[in-house]
Amino acid sequence: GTTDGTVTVLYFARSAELTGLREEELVAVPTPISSAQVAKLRRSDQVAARRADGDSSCFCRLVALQGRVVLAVRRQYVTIGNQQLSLQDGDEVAVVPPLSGG
Amino acid sequence: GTTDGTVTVLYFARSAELTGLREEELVAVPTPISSAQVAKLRRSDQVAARRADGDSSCFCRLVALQGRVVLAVRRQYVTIGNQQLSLQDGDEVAVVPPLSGG
Amino acid sequence: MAEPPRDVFRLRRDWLSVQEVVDSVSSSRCGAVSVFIGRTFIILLLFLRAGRATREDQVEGRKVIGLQYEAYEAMVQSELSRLAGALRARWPSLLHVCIHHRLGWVKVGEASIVMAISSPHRQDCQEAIQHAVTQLKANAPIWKKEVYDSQESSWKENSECSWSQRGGASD
Amino acid sequence: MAEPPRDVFRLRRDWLSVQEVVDSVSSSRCGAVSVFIGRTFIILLLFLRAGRATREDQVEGRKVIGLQYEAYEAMVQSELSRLAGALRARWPSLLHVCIHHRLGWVKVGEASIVMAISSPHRQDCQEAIQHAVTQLKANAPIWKKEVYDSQESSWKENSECSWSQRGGASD
Repeated sequence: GTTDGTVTVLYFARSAELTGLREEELVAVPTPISSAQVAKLRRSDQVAARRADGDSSCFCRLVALQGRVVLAVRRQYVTIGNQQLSLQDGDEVAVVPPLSGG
Repeated sequence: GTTDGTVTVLYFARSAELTGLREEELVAVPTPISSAQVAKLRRSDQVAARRADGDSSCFCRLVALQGRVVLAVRRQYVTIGNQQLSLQDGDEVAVVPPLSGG
Repeated sequence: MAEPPRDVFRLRRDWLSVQEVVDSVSSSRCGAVSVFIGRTFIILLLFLRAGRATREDQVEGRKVIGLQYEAYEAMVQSELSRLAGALRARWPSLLHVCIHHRLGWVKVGEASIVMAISSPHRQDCQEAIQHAVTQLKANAPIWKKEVYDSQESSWKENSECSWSQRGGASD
Repeated sequence: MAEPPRDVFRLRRDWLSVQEVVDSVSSSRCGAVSVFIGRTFIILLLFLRAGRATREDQVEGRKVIGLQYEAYEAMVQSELSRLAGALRARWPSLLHVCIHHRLGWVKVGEASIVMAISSPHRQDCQEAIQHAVTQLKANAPIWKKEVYDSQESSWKENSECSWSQRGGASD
């Protein structure tokens, strides 16, 4: 199935710079879904890819992070992989580059 | 021999309370002298002892410290024992009860 | 009469007051307060100018003029609450925990983080604060960019963060 | 251009300012400042009133209302200089060391000691400050008397002091 409503994707630091976005809303997200698939859901990249030549690679911009990125789903860290997630309307997913607080 | 001038003995905290003194000057102190002998040199106790009945025990008041005391000779800690010290005119000797700074 | 433990976390865009953080953890029941202050310091990066002959290597310095911080603010609160809970589980004597962290532009020399922990005896709060700083660097969703006098900038990565390039190293 | 290391030791009869101590160790070259604040806390001593029947043991409390500090001031300076030298030998990256300690009457809740150490990286100053507090308690000729609301008082002894009753124990 897919989510009824929207899932908000948040970008920070280098992931915000690379996507040019702070935040976007996704609709009708498949669920359950693996965290690796979530990482490819970003609409901005899908749009950019479609506009270019239908390239199905959605990871074009964040590739600069070279795998050094995790997600935070409902404010819990989730590594990008095969882990299955159930997303719901209103969920918040963040694309989290390496931390540098302190 | 003995020192030409004076040696100042300083008392702090419980050692000051027990002797009733903050400071006293000793003259003609034997030198070299063991740290144990220095600990017995205090004039106030000698006077008190003479006044009473010639009791030669000079450690009467500080006995309450039950050995938990060291000296500081020229601002260096010296445990009370057989260690030989050369005292000179103007030297400062402190009677140092257990520390409680911090 | 027991004073309930307090966890105080603030993300602030203005100057951090050490006294305010210390006051937040003060208690007549606590004999010890440990404080950690993290600040920006000047790094002189030396690099070779590309294309120059090796004999005349042009060494240039660039200086950090400040830091730009940002955070996933809501998640900072939840991560720090989790962190405080873990500290209290490991050091049950801890009383109050207070963390102030800067966001936005921070000039060189200004504190970017001030953390204080109180406990009856010093060993507990001293051990806890070392652990807390490490865990904050590993888990609090906060990012900083060093900005140089050359107008360049670069996002930093804590070695404590498990998915950083330096991940797993100890700092 | 190198900033010479500073050792600042003060024995003060008035309120200690954490900010002042932190400012004393601040440097644009230092990424980390560790601070330790020692305070008096309320101890409720429970004791049995002598001569009462065990069934009706009368428990009384007495409360610390404050502390009276005194010091061998000149020797405090020499011992703290020695301590700072030992710290720098063990952690060569340390920049500044500042210790303010109260003398005279200190009310419950007021800081009796504030210590700060700065270094480029946090691990050095955090380790050094733990060691410094232990060494200060072991060697600085400073004494405190707890004064109770019952008008009684008692001289305290640091377990870190090798000639105390509790000597050799770790606190």
